[in-house]
Order: sequence, then C-alpha cells, then structure tokens
Amino acid sequence: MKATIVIGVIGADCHAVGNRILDHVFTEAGFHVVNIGVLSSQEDFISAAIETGARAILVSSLYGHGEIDCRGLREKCEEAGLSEMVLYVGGNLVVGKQDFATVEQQFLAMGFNRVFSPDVPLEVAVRNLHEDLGLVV
Amino acid sequence: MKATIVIGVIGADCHAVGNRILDHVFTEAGFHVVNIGVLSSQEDFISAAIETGARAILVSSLYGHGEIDCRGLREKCEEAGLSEMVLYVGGNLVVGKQDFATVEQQFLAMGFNRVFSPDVPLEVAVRNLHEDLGLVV
Amino acid sequence: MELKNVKWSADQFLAVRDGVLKQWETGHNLALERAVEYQRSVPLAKRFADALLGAKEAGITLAQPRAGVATVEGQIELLLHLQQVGGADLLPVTIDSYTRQNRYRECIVGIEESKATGRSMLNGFPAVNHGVEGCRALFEAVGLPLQARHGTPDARLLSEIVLASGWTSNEGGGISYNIPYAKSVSLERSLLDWQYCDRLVGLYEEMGVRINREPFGPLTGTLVPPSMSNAVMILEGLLAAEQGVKSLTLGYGQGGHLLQDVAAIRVLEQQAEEYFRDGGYEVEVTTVFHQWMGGFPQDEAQAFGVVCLGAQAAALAGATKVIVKTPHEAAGVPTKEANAEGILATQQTLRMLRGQRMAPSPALEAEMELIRAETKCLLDKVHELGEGDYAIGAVRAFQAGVLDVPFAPSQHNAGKMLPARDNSGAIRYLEFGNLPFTQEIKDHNRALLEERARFEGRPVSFQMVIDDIYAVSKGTLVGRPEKVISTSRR
Amino acid sequence: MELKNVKWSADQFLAVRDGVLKQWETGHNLALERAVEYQRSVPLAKRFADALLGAKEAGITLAQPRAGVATVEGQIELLLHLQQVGGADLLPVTIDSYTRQNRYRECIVGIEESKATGRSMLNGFPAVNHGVEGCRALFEAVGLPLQARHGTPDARLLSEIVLASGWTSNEGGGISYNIPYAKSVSLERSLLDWQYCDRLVGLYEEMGVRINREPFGPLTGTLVPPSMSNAVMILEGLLAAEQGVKSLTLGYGQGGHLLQDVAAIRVLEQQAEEYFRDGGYEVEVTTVFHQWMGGFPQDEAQAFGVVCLGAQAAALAGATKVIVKTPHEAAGVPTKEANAEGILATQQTLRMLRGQRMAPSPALEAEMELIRAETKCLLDKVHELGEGDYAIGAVRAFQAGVLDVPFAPSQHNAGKMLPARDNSGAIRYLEFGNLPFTQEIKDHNRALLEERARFEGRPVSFQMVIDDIYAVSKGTLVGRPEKVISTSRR
Repeated sequence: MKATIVIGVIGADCHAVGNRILDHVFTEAGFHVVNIGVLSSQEDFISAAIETGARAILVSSLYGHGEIDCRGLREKCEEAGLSEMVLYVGGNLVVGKQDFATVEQQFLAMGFNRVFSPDVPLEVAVRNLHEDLGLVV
Repeated sequence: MKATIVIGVIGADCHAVGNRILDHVFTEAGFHVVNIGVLSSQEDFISAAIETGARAILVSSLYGHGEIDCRGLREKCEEAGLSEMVLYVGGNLVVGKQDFATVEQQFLAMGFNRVFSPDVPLEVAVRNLHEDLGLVV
Repeated sequence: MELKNVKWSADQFLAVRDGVLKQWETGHNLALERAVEYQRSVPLAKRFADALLGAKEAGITLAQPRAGVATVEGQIELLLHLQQVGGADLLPVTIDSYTRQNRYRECIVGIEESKATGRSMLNGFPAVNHGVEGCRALFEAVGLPLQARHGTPDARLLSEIVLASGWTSNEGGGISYNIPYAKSVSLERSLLDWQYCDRLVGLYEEMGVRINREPFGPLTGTLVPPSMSNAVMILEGLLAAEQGVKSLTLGYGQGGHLLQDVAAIRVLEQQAEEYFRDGGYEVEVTTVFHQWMGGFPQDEAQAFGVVCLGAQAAALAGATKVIVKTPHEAAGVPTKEANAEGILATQQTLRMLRGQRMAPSPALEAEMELIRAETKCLLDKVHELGEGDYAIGAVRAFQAGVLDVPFAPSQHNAGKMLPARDNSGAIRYLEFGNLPFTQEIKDHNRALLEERARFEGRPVSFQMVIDDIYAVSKGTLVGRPEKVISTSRR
Repeated sequence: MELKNVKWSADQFLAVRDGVLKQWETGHNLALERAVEYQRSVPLAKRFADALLGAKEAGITLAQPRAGVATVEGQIELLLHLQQVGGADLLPVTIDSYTRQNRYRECIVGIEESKATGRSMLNGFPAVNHGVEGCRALFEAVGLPLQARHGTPDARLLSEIVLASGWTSNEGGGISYNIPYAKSVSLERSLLDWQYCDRLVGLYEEMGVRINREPFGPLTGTLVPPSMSNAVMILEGLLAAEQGVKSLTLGYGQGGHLLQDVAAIRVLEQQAEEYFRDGGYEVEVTTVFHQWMGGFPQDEAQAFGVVCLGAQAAALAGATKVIVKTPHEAAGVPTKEANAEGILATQQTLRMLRGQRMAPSPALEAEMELIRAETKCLLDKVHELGEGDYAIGAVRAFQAGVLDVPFAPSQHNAGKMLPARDNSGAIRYLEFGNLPFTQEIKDHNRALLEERARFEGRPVSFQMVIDDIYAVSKGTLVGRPEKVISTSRR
C-alpha cells in the first residue's frame, strides 16, 4: 500500500508552480499525494492529514512569511494526536537572503524533521522521505 | 608664457588613448604639453623634462606594472638636478582591484606629489596642477 | 450588484464605498474630495502618467524596481536607496502578502516583530495598516512617482488609501490579480471589485487628476504564451477604460525568446490600441516589460545574465517601462543593495541600447502575426460568450476554458492548457484544452513542438514542460534532456 | 629577408630559427620534432581547432576568459578556477607586458617579487621565462584547450615555446600585434616575424598537428569602424594561410551597436571565406567576438550590464567564440573570482540565447553591405599598392594612410582617420584621412554623423569623439552633451 502524504503551500502564499511539480514527482515516486494547494492554513494541513491517515506533511513556503506561518504547527499536530507525524518544510522560508544553516536551525527548533533550501533536487527529498518513513525502495 | 609639462605612458605599456586625451585636455587648459607617448622609460621622461625645461612630469600607467616601473623616478630626478619637479602619477597602478588609499600611500612614499585613480575627472588634475605650479587661472 | 461591462454611476460607487471604508479602521473618514485635493498638489515630476507619456514620446525605456518592507521608516530608507544609488526612474511600493488577502490583523504581528527584530518579517509594505498618514509620509519622503504593486483580488480599500496618499499608479486587475493570486475568489467578485478600483480612478480623472493603471501582464509568470497574456491585458484594459481610466500601461512577462518577446510587446500595443479605438475609448497606452518571472539561478553572476537579457529585450522591443529583477532573485526578497544592483545593470543596458530597436524583419512580422491571430481568436470568443459584454464574457470564458492560464492556483481556471518551448525557445501551446483556435493555428503550434521533440529524440510530453520550468534556474532556456545538452556541448 | 607574401621554404625558416632560439636560455635545444611529438599526444578535448569547428557545426558560441599571473602555480590555480567554477569552454594564458616587448630580464624581477609577496606583480604569465618545462606543467594541469593571448610584435620565441608545450592556439598577427602594441617597430619587421609564427604553425600542420591561429580583431579597442578591423583580419588571414595555417579564427571587438556588431561578424566570416577561396586557400574559418574593449564603468553591476550586452551580441551574431570581460574591468586585472563571474554571466546569456540568431532584415542587410563595400575599397587598394602582394601592400597601405587605425600608438600608423558614433550608436568615419573610399561611402558616413550633430545641436567635431570614448564608462553608448541627456531623460 502506498504511503499517504499531505502537501501544500502555507499562509497567504499563492505560488502554485512548485506545488504542481512536487505533486507530480512524489506521485511518480510511489506516494499517495494529498495536495491541499496554495493559501493553506495550519488547520487545513492537519485536517487533511487526519482525514487521509497521512504519515507526513510537506509544507512549502516561497514568499518569506514562513517564519510567522509555520510556528506552532508541531504543537498543533500533537494536540490533534498526530505525534508521529513527519514534518518537512522547504522553500524561501524567510524574507531575504540569509545564511541557510541559521534558517535550518530555526525551523528544526520549531519541530520540523527536515528543512530544504530551494536548490535541493527533489530526488533528495524523495529519498529522505523513503528513509524517514522506513520504506524500502 | 605657458608652463611646460611632460606626459607619457611608462614602461612596457602601450595604452595610447588616454594619453591622447590628456594631451588634448592639458593643451586646452593652457599648458605647453610635451608628449613622449607610450612605452617610455624613466630616462625618456627625464631627458624630455631637461630638454624642454618642464616643471611637471605626468606619468600614466594603465597596465598594472606601475609599481615596478615607477620606483626610483624621484631619485633619478634629483640626480639630474630636477629637485623641484612636480611628479604626478595616475591610472590602474597595480595589478588588480586594490584599495586606492593603500595604493596612493605607496606612490606618495615613492615621491610622487599626487596620485590619481582612473575615475578622477581630468578637470581635477588640471586644477591641481595649476595650484601646485602656483599658476593663476 | 450584477457584473456588466458598464460604467458605474457615481451613486452606485458611493453606495459600495461606505462598506469598503469600514473594512479597517484606517479607511474611516476618508473623504474623496480631500484626497483629490492632495493629489492636485503632487508635482509633475512625481506623476506616473506624465512620466510614462514622456518616455513614450522620447522613445526611451524607464526602469522600475519592486520593493517593500514592513515599516514606513524602512520603506523610506529602501526607496531612497533605489532612487539615489540605484538610479530608478519610477518607484514601487510592493504590498505584503497578508494585505493582498485582506488579512490586516496578521500584518500587525508582522509590523510589530519587524520593529522588534530590526528586519522586515513581511514581504512587502502593509499600506492599509499604515493608512493615509503612513502612506503620505512615505510619498513625501521620496522624489519620484510612486505606484502600488501587489496581487490583491479585492484591492478596494488599498486603492482608496494609496490614491489618497499621492501615489499616482496602481497595478492590478480583476483577472490578473485573481487567477494567479487566489484559490477560490470568484471572477465575478474580483471583476466587480476591480471595476470599483477603476471607477475610483475614473472619479479622480473627472476631478482633473490622472491616475495610471497597470494590469498585471505576467500572470503566473510560468511559460504563459504571449497571446494568452495579451488577451487578458486587452480585456482588462477595456474594462478599465469603460470605468473612465485614461492612462493604461499593459504588461508582458519576459519569455526569454528575444524575437517572441519583442513581437509580443509590439503587437500588444498595436492590438490594444485597435480594440480601444473600436470601443470608443480614448486612452494613453504604454507598455511594461517584466524581466524574467520564473525561477532564477542561485548564482548571482548568472542572475545578472538573466536580468540583463530582460533589460535588452525591453530596450529592443521599445517597452515604455521595465520591471527589474535582482541578483538575489533566487533567494526571494532582495536587500536594498542587491535591488540597486539590478537597477544599475538594467540602466546600463537600457542606456547603451537607447535608440536601438529590433529591426523589422519577415521573422518578426510572422511572430507578431501569429500572436495577433491567436489573441483575436481568444477575444472574439470572449465577446461571443459574453453576448457582446466583455466582463460577462471573461467570466464565461474562464468557466469554459477559453481563457486558461498555465499553473494558476485558482479553481476558476480550467488548467487544461499546457505550454512548452519550441526548439528555438519560443513559448508555444502544447495542450490546447478548450482554447478556440483555428486548426491552422493549432497545427502550427504542434508542428513547432514536434520539431523540438525530433531534435531531442523524445516525444512531446509533460516532462518537456517540467524541464522548461526549471531550465533558466539551471542555466539554459530550453529544458533539454541531459544527453542532448552534453552532445551539443561536445 | 625581404618581405613578400610567399610561403617560406623550410630552409629559410630553419636558418632564422637558430637565432630565435638563442634569444633566451629557455629556447636553447628546442627540437621541433620532439615538440610535434608532444603535440600529437594532446587529447581531442584539449585541441583548439577541433573545439572551434565542433562549436561552429553545432551553432553554439564558446566562452573564453583572459587570465594571466606571474607564476606557474598561480596560473594553474587561476585556470582551474575558471574551468571548474567559471565554466569556461576554452582557456587562455595572457602573457605579461614585459614579455610582449621581449624584456625577459624585467620579468625575472616580477616573478621573484610575486613569489615573495604572494601576489602577482606582473599583468600576465611570462611564458618565455618559464620555458617549455613550466608551460607544459601548466598545460598538463588543466583540462581544456589552451591558447596564448598577448600583444607581441616579435612573438617568435614565445610561439616556439608555447606550441612545444601543447598549447593549441596562438593569438596575434603582424599588423594587429604591432600597430596597437608598439611605438616604433616597423611593419616589415613584425610582418616577417609573424610570417615566422605562421610558418611554424604550417610546419606543425605538415606534420599532422593542427594549430589554431587568431588575428587580434579589436586593434586599439577604441571606436574602430568594423570595415577597418575586418580588412586587417582578412589581410592577416591571407598572410597566415599563405604560410600554411589551416584553422583561423578572425576577430571583432564589440562596438556596442547591436545590429552593426552582428553585421560585422557575419560579413567578416562571409567576406573572408570569399578572399580565401579566391586566393586558393583551404581554411577552417571561425569567428571570435570580443566583449567591449573600451573603458568600463567602475560600478560592478553596471559592468555586468556591459559584459552581458557583449554576450548577447556574440550569441545573436552567431560568433564561434566570445572573449569575456569581468565586473572588475575598470580596475584592470580581475581576481579569479571576478573573472569567473564574468564567465558565468556570459554563459547564462549564451545558453539562454542558444539557437536564437538576429533575424535577417533589410536593415541588417544594408549594414552588412556597407561594411562589405568599405572593406573591399580598403583591400582593393592594398592589393593595388602591393602590386598584387598583400604583405607589401599592407606596409605601403599604412605608409599611405590607406589603412589607418584610430588611437594607435605606432608611429607607422597615419592617425589621420577619426571615428565617431552616429545617432543610433553605430561607429562611422568622421575624418577619412587617406582612406580610399568612394564618394558615395564618404557621403553616407558623413550624413549619418550630421544627423547626430543636428540632434545634439552641435557641430560634428573632435569633442564628439572624446565624448564617445568615455560614454560607456559613464553609462551610455553615445557621448551626448549633458543638456541633451537631461532633456531626453525629462
């Protein structure tokens, strides 16, 4: 059976192209992709995960407000009983060009399992997700 | 009577365009310009200055070897009895992009009266020369 | 109110206005007469419409950056840097994404944290929160015309505030600020709300103040075929003109194929003027060329290559204005220094190419003719679907997939059309969905893509589209399979 | 030896060679056969002529930087950076200015001080001082074809050493490395010395090793009208071909007017092939486009604008190769990082424009026709003055001012011709000196300059020329009086 994952673009962000590509690539890689699209709230992500029994949530943020939009997502997951949820985040997460290692630390501290800069090839994220979900490829 | 000055491009440097413009501008500004052209040695400058009774020598160097080519010019002037000679140097004086203040110090220490970076307008050099030769404009 | 492409009466407008001004506290007590009075005091040098018309007459291209941060003080510092160091000709205020979704409450958090941390936590300037007071302070601190640039489906309150603050241009439109910027806002709604924004400009016009309006040409900025964006530009232009707008700057986003880009801008200006004339509208038409809106290379030197190619295309096309990208583009919002660098590189290019235009040629004429014919197919069908009403027609055209924007987030967009590059890099239609093209046009597009498929030794497919989307950020225009690239590099 | 455009016999060559090898200790015992044997071991991927021919067939433009420092270790580090980080397609070794004047003794000071201070005190690589040992160590450390780039009137010993070291291309020529690079070297002398360099390449060719030769197109790099440099390129090509050179890359320095630049490269390739065919020479002709050789803006972002405009012109012209400038250009020799940035920006431009060419148009045809006609006037007269011998004709043409390079330092150049830009930025003849043009051509050039003079409200004059020389470094192409600029900026 395919592992289910939820993908979407958080906050007031309407960047739709990367979201389409992510959908395509993770579907091709054998995942059941639930795509809640752009302009999605933390609640949208969690509801979709509960409804579909998803094992991972992949949050995209391209517009710089990721810092504000992503806070508390881990806590909300735990409140909703999703304590095992794998949380990824990727994109241009803060306003402007900042040192990625700092940004990564910041989002890891928020409870994300992995943090991706925009230049990471999607195959790497696919491989990571296979590993983190204990899937054999 | 017009003040005589010697201009030229020192060393193995064959940049001819700026030399032509310098000739034009200083002539227009009322100087008697003795132009020894490109590929000129320290000896060429000094001989020309002695022959024409010049009061200033304006050395150009555009190709980066200025550091090697200009050393000892002040001493040679003094040996030749030209102890009052006003010495200017300008251009891209060292190899590569370096802090101009450092370069300036280095050439002032060699005995040049003024050091010009390539972005100084020629009118400034003209005004400086009037001042340094005590000419009324 | 029912959507129709008919000029709103003053009464209709004022009836709606009361509700708009109550949406946020900074809208209360905003008197139109006092706003117009303030606009009348704006000097010529800070008037957008005049600057654009002057540039068009002189045959030069003006450079304008994008720029927005959370605080008034920060925005002043930013714009003064772009004006004084960058040498911008026109200034923008990019509005943050919360404001674009009318989430003014979330802006408060962003503004406060920005003040606390000393760096902007918002990706733009929350003009509604700052109100007329903050927006006027900003306007008075700078020395060039000021424009609001955003992506707001319902920009009514925002427009009221910025026009009352002396800003003389407003970007957007009922299609171009909905389909690429919203998920579920209906087109009827956004078209009505932008009729309001345009009618507001019409009222200023009636009171002697010319405000420039600029529909957003690039749409999703991702492989949009020129005829699709040109059709949307002409449509939004017609709707704006009906509400009384007199100064219109129509936009186009760089595709990367120089000849197609030049053709697109030239035919856009020509064809729009024909439609406006036929519609009985007297409008000052100018054009804006957006430097590459897709993914950028991370490397800053390569990014300069992309920026300068956009500057070159704008100059050779003869666009009135170019919107400038920066070497930081891949990382999102640029620093003010990087932003100025983008302008400086662009201005150097524009000034070296001043007076140079792409020469008329059979190839250029053919590309213009193709774009013109495709655009006419689209607009004819919109007209037919709307039974003569372009506003109603626009709604029905998107429902029917007759207008269809690639990679748009809106659920009101069919999303059946797919674009891809041909072998020379020009953007063509790969899947037509329900586009009302003649068979000849379809065959022509298809043949050009088949030519590329043969060159690459693979079928025309969605993989080509994906490859094209990432190509520029990887250093090429056309997304070739790796083996084709390595062979051609030998 | 008397100068004639006739292939040297092997005996003539060998008789001269003894003396050449004795000019500096690194020349002693340099056996031609062992040198050729070493060249035979050079892999295809490091052969210049093959890389160029491959690029020409694939229709792509290769990027090559300039680069030279004092030490072998420094040069290896520099070139590997440009290869690996910059993504250069071809590598250069720029030779220092003392070596160019055969002052090897002065190089010793430069090398020693460079080693002591850890920074290069020389503006290039003193290949003669480093000898075959150092030059081979360099060659073996890099992975791309290597070319000597210099400016040496007498490059005989240098050529012997670098060809014996596996370098597969040599820049220069008897005119193009004398008139812009020397004050008092006679043309007879430099033409004879370059016949030697070309005959050396011919001998390698006879032994099965193809070496690429590249006459230096930009000349003084200062407002050189295309027909003047094209005439010199074709002349040097003919002289090289007579000595047995089979791979020739003819050069042109960017003027800044896009259409004229494209026209110049295209007509250069066509016209050269005609002359070579008529002369009975079978030659592989490729072209090299030099990014702007004049003064650069100090600002690095503006410099990127200039660099990228050159990359665009090279791509649209379809040049086989482009020589890359850097954002440090105004400051002289760039750091390796800045040098790589110039290549990266150039490659991004080239790859986005791959497959795109400037479309044929009446305007392009007209410009090509003008350059072709002017070039023919010059070459016809050279042929006449030489009584059928192009070498003798070249000497007499410079004596007579029939060939005349603007702003050249050589006392053997008449210096009576003056160029200036027309109102669109194209380089035209302002003063003709003794150029053998038809009245029609003269009138046409003059009329174009008068058009500019009217626009600027001042007479055609030397002040225009001065303004044009500094224009690019100040941010424009045409040097307008300040009042014209401020008016057109409104």
